[in-house]
Amino acid sequence: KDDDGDTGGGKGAGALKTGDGVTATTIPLGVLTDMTGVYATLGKSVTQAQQLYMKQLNDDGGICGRKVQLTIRDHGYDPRKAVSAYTELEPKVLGFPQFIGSPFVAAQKKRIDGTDKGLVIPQAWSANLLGSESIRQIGATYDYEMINAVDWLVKSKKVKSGDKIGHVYFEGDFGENALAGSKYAADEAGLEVVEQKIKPTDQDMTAQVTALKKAKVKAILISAGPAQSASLTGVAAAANLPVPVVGNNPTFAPQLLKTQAAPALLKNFYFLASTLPIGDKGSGPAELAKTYSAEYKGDLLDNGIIAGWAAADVFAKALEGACKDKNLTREGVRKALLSMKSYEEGFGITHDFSDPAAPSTKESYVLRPDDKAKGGMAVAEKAFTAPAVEGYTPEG
Amino acid sequence: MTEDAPEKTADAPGQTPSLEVRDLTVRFAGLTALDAVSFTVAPGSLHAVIGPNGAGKSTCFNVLSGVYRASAGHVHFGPDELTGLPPHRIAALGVARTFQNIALPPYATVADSLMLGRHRLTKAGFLAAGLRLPSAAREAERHRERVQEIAEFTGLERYLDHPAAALPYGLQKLVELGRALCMEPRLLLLDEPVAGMTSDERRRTAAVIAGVREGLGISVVLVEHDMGVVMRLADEVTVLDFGRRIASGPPAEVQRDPEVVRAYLGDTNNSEDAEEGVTS
Amino acid sequence: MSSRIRIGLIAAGALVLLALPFYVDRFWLQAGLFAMAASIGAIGLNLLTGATGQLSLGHAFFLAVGAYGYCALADIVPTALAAIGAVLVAGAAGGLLSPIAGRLSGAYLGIATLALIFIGQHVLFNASDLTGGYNGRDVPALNIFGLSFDDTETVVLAVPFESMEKLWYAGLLLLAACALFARGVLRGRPGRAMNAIRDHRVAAGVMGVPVARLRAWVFVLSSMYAGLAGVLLALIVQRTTPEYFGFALSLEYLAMIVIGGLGSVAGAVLGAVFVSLLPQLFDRYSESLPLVSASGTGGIAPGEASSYLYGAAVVAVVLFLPGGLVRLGSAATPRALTLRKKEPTDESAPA
Amino acid sequence: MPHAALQVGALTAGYGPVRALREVTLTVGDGAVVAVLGGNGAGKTTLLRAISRTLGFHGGAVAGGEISFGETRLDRLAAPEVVAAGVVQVPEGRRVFARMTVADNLRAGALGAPRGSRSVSLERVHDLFPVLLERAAQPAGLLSGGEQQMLALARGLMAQPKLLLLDEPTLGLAPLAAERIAERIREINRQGTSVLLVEQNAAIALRVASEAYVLETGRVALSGPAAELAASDEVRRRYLGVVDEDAAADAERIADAAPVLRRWQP
Amino acid sequence: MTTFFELLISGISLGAVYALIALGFVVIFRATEVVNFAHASLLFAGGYVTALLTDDIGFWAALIVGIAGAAVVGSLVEFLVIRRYRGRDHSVLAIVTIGVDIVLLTDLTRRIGTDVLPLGDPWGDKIVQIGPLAIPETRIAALLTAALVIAVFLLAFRYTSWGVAMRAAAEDREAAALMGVRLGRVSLSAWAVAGALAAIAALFLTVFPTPGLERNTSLVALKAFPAAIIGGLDSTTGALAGGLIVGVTEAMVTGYQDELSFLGRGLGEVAPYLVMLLILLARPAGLFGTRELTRV
Ligand SMILES: Nc1ncnc2c1ncn2[C@@H]1O[C@H](COP(=O)(O)OP(=O)(O)OP(=O)(O)O)[C@@H](O)[C@H]1O
Ligand SMILES: Nc1ncnc2c1ncn2[C@@H]1O[C@H](COP(=O)(O)OP(=O)(O)OP(=O)(O)O)[C@@H](O)[C@H]1O
Ligand SMILES: [Mg+2]
Ligand SMILES: [Mg+2]
Repeated sequence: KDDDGDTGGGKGAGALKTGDGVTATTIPLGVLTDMTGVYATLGKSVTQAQQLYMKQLNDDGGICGRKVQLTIRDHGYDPRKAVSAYTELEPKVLGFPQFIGSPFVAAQKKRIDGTDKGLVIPQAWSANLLGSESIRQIGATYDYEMINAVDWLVKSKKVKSGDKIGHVYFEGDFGENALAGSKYAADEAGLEVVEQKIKPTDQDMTAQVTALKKAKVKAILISAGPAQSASLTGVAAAANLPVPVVGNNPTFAPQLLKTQAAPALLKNFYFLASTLPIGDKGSGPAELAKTYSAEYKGDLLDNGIIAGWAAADVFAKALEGACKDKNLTREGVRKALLSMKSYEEGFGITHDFSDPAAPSTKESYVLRPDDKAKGGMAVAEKAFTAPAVEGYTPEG
Repeated sequence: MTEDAPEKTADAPGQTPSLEVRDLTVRFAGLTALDAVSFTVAPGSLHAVIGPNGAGKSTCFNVLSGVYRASAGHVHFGPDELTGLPPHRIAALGVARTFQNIALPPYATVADSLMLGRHRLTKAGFLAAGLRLPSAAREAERHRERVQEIAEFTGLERYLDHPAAALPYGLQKLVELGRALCMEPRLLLLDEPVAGMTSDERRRTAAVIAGVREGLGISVVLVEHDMGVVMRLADEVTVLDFGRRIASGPPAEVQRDPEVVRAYLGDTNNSEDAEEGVTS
Repeated sequence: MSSRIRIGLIAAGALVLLALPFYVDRFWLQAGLFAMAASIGAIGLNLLTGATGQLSLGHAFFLAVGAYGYCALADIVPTALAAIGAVLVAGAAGGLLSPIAGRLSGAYLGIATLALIFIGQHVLFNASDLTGGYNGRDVPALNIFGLSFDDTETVVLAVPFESMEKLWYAGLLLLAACALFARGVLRGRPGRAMNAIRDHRVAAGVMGVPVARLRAWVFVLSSMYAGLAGVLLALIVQRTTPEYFGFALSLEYLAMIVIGGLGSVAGAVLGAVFVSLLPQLFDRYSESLPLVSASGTGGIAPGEASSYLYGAAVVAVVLFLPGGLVRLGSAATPRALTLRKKEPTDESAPA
Repeated sequence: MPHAALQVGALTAGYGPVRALREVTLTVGDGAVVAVLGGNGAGKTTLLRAISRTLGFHGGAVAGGEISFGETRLDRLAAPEVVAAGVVQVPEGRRVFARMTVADNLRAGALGAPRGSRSVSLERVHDLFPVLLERAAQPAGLLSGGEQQMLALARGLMAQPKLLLLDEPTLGLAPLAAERIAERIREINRQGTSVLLVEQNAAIALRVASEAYVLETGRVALSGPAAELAASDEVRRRYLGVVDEDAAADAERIADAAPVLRRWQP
Repeated sequence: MTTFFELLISGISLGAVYALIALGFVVIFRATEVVNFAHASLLFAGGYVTALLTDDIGFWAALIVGIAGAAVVGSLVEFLVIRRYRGRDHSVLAIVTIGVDIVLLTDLTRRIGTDVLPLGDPWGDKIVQIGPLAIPETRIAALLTAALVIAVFLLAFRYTSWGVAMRAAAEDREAAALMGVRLGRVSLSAWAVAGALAAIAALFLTVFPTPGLERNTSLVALKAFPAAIIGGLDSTTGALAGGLIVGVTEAMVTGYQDELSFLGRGLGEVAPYLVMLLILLARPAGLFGTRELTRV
């Protein structure tokens, strides 16, 4: 019986210190994804992107003369499966470039920080995961996105001090973390937030819109799923409440542009993200889009691809760093990542990983649906950081 | 967790009290099943209640055993008022019954059905049974012996480990009787106990019922359409028709009562029916 | 199978179970522990649904009460007491439901209890300061007389014992105790009364069984089992999250008892093991299944394959083993008798 | 209606290991009324189940022999097809649809019958059992035992059978009602329906029937014209309960043999 | 005040959709006394077929095919699974349907993948203005359809031989067989019908205001449970009433979330269950359900 210990791998390659499953030939990494559950949309893109990245990486000779090897477990967003999958892979892998479902990451936080200490990159941007050396998100957390969103609404004259803005959000960390941001920013800007909490089973936003209409909101923030944002935008338009709808992270999917809601979305919907959209002309996205489509023909392009790719890239960079420091262990990888102060993955944002307590960036782009662009998204305003973020400390 | 320790076990057999039914009335949406019916069952006697189908006999039993609520009237069993008590409280007073339409758990063995009859006489609650306290074990042992006795008495010993549903109708009737006896009742209500038996089976069952009365000296109320059995066993007969009492008295009289003949027996064949099942 | 052989088998099985932590790794122990927790919960549900005929879809709620109750109580009392307290709280929660549990039955009770889940989850999400809201709560490690069930290594016979290893034995102990208790209940006086209620409510009442009260008590008892299962689960996962205690979980428990065998303890355990291990096995080995392509290579993902198989298995077992897995072994309790067994032979038919 | 007789040849049937019927052979001539007597567990119900092909519902099966009604081999059909062939059973223990109204129970009975004739047969059963008209709207489960028995019988008649299988039709009926049933059976029979009558009330059965069979533990023990059987001592004693001396003595013995139950000392 | 009416309207129209789903449960329950957990996946199947074909053969044709398709799926479930079950315990059959549901859902979600499929209905996002109130045409259509379909079934159950046979079979299979009821056909037809109903429900569940059929659509079918129970599991009228009650409760509670925030937010989904509990306390068999009879 192996005791999750530093026994794996020999002391090969000079004084290179290895462990945690790293052998003379391979660096095993774990991927805990959801390809059959509620986040299947995200999971598929992220995973495929990461597989693509690692394939290229290995073709170029891998890292430290070793091939990187992904072991994938699909937990279908079932907590018990997720926990089991982590328990199964943890002893065998150096770290996790993907772990979908922040509740599950949170569930393992204790073990990750306490005993395992392997680098985990969650595909979830909730601030309650901040503050750990081993759990590192890439990009702004939900709350920062919403702060930026509010700031943008104000400075683009869509709302003014004294106005009300609505915020429709999912029960759970995604929505409620986003709400924390919007509330903070609203206070700063002298706005009032009208809350509408929903569950994934609420797919008809009529009642919510009615309530917001009653409250005379001037803009609506939404932190929910694509179906909800489509319904919300559609109903708002139909119920002549022609206000801007601003969403963040997974609230938009290009598929929506094929539905009834398309016109409304094109007209009123905005979207905050801390990367360029996949459809952007910029070199990074364009190239990725090309190679990805070449690999997975017919698969839709969405921002999950970028997220996955970026995570893989960051992990790889950290591995290289660790390799340089002759310390290809979990500890080494962590250290290497902490030393990455200005990392630019080619998606338009510079990240700083030196402070585990802060997100790697506080910047966001404002995007808009665009039925011509790949991935259905185009930049409406380039990356910026709301002044308000300075005073803000995420509750973690 | 002695969730259902029997409420009242002040029923040392022997001083069987008398059963008083006073102006018992039961109404259902649209019809009156029992209309101010009164009769008294003397301690240790066998009282037959007969009458046409739908006369209200089973309804009467349902009230006596707490399954139905009476719309009016009273039932006294010695000092206790039965009307308004829930079934299990009435059972705790020593009132047992059988059902006209067999009501046995289909897959439970006959032995288990009989042991269920001991429920009110035993105490083991969740804790005792769960922790297998010796007291519970001893209790179970003692009562299994008694069940064996009663099985032999009713002639069921051969079927103790058969599931009830696999037994023919007549035997199932007998199991019901046995289960009622296992309650060590002071008052026994039998709803058509010999229905669906051949006449010598009827005779045997009749013998059992007689034996119960002699052996235990308890009161029995008998609903039965087999006049032979009624004539042989009953000390007193009450006749119902459309929920009203149309006659009562010793069997021989009642059988001659023209009302009864008209409403129930029909003159064509009562002699023949009377023959049925008569012995000794 | 003769009782001697049977005892022999049981002893052997026990030995294997006791030895396992020295040989298998954390994943398997954890899987095993999940199965144990499930077994305890399933036994509880089988007392209610199998033996008393009271369909319940709200089991997940009581699991949640147990799990969160433990976390909450651990703030104020020693963890050992907290565990006991949590079980009692779960029982109390069941008791609060007795007006419904006592009166309803069948599908109506089933779906009425379904309400508990949604209400429960709502509370879990919103009563943040007690439940930690969407974040859930860290589960303080159980600590009995200085022996702490956390991840601090205690080396036993050159094998480092972490939480899973220690919990393993605790789990075994609890499961054995719960199973024996339930078996006693089922074979004893309460069990007979419960079956009577299931088979013929009115007759049961007339036989002296206080129907409503007994139903309520059984509901309490099964809730306590669920509570205990919840505590154990919490200790295994070391974190409670609201999502987990949902509709799906309740259905899982229902599936367990039906697959294992309604109304019998052995059935509950078999079913629990079946239902909680199968998906994990499928997940772990699904790459090696035919016509399955590893996650993310398109085609049928392992996750999908495993849920296909799981669903099919559920159907197959129920269809082809009516009466459940217990039929396989002779572990059937007398209560699981069918008409097939023990019929009168024709000699015994009366003349 | 086409002439048809029920032929049961060397029928063997049982439930799992239990042999409930062995080599039973019996005939119900067209337009005849045949009675089957027998003690508990003799196999009477099993016989009817075998004819109606409902043994399967009880984990039983036909092991051998054949059953034919006119040209049709019943033992090759499924239960509903047997009904379609004109063989209708009124099962033991009523089995009325408790939650359906009396009226709907009767409609259910007519499902097997040709559509047009329903109103006719409805009238017939109503003047046969007036109580069913009064209670038309009441859930059948709330009827009294005997009323349910009447309903069960009426439901069977609604199908306008060529052959009617009756399993203890007078069970739980008041003497008067039982008498009326007996008359009605004759009447139905006069109208051209053959009847196979399983009955504990041998007095009535033998009076109604033209032929009779006596089953004992699954075998045909006696058979012949009803009148002859009614005359035989065996039948008189065991099924008619008519007492001659030795029978009385015998009965005495039974009574004594029956152990007395002593009080239970807790 | 207009807010109230707007909420009322949106509640009723949403409720109509729930009613349609609930009716599916009711049909199966009445015919077989089985609580059908696979109904969600039947619904999903119908919607999926419709969505696939709508572009090629036009909406109405696609809808017909979808309905037929779901009916076929339903029949298959009955024929391949339900019919094979030899036991008599209905709660066990319910578990079988859970298994079926898992398989069907897995397959359908796999096919749908990450897509959001519009059904290409003629109503689009058109709105009917009644004074200050705006009602989507889709929902008016839903309400009418629900009322119509439910009326039809009410009559069918009461007055057709099919209905009688179905109820008889549900209560006592053997006795029904003795009446000449072909048990197989009856339950087959019931499942086919349930499938068809599910497909219709799927349509109204996925048109405006919701963007289209997607993998989470089936979750919504859960809400039909309280609807069916509130009305009474064996009552068609109940399905309508229950559906409307659930819809309105949900809309109201959501709309007045601010006023109710002390109960915690997002109560919209929970409220129907609370209502259900209250109703069950008063009427253990739902509003229109038949109480179990205790006659011995
Ligand atoms: N729960 C009930 N609801 C409505 N009517 C009922 C109910 N119970 C009994 N009845 C009616 O009350 C009348 C008396 O029924 P009861 O069962 O007492 O008759 P009975 O004397 O037992 O007849 P039988 O000899 O046929 O058993 C019957 O007409 C029956 O329809
Ligand atoms: N479902 C069953 N499973 C097993 N054995 C059965 C089953 N039904 C009946 N038997 C057995 O078959 C034999 C015949 O039973 P059957 O019911 O035919 O007798 P019967 O003549 O109808 O008796 P009764 O007059 O009491 O109705 C009996 O020994 C009985 O134990
Ligand atoms: Mg009666
Ligand atoms: Mg019989």
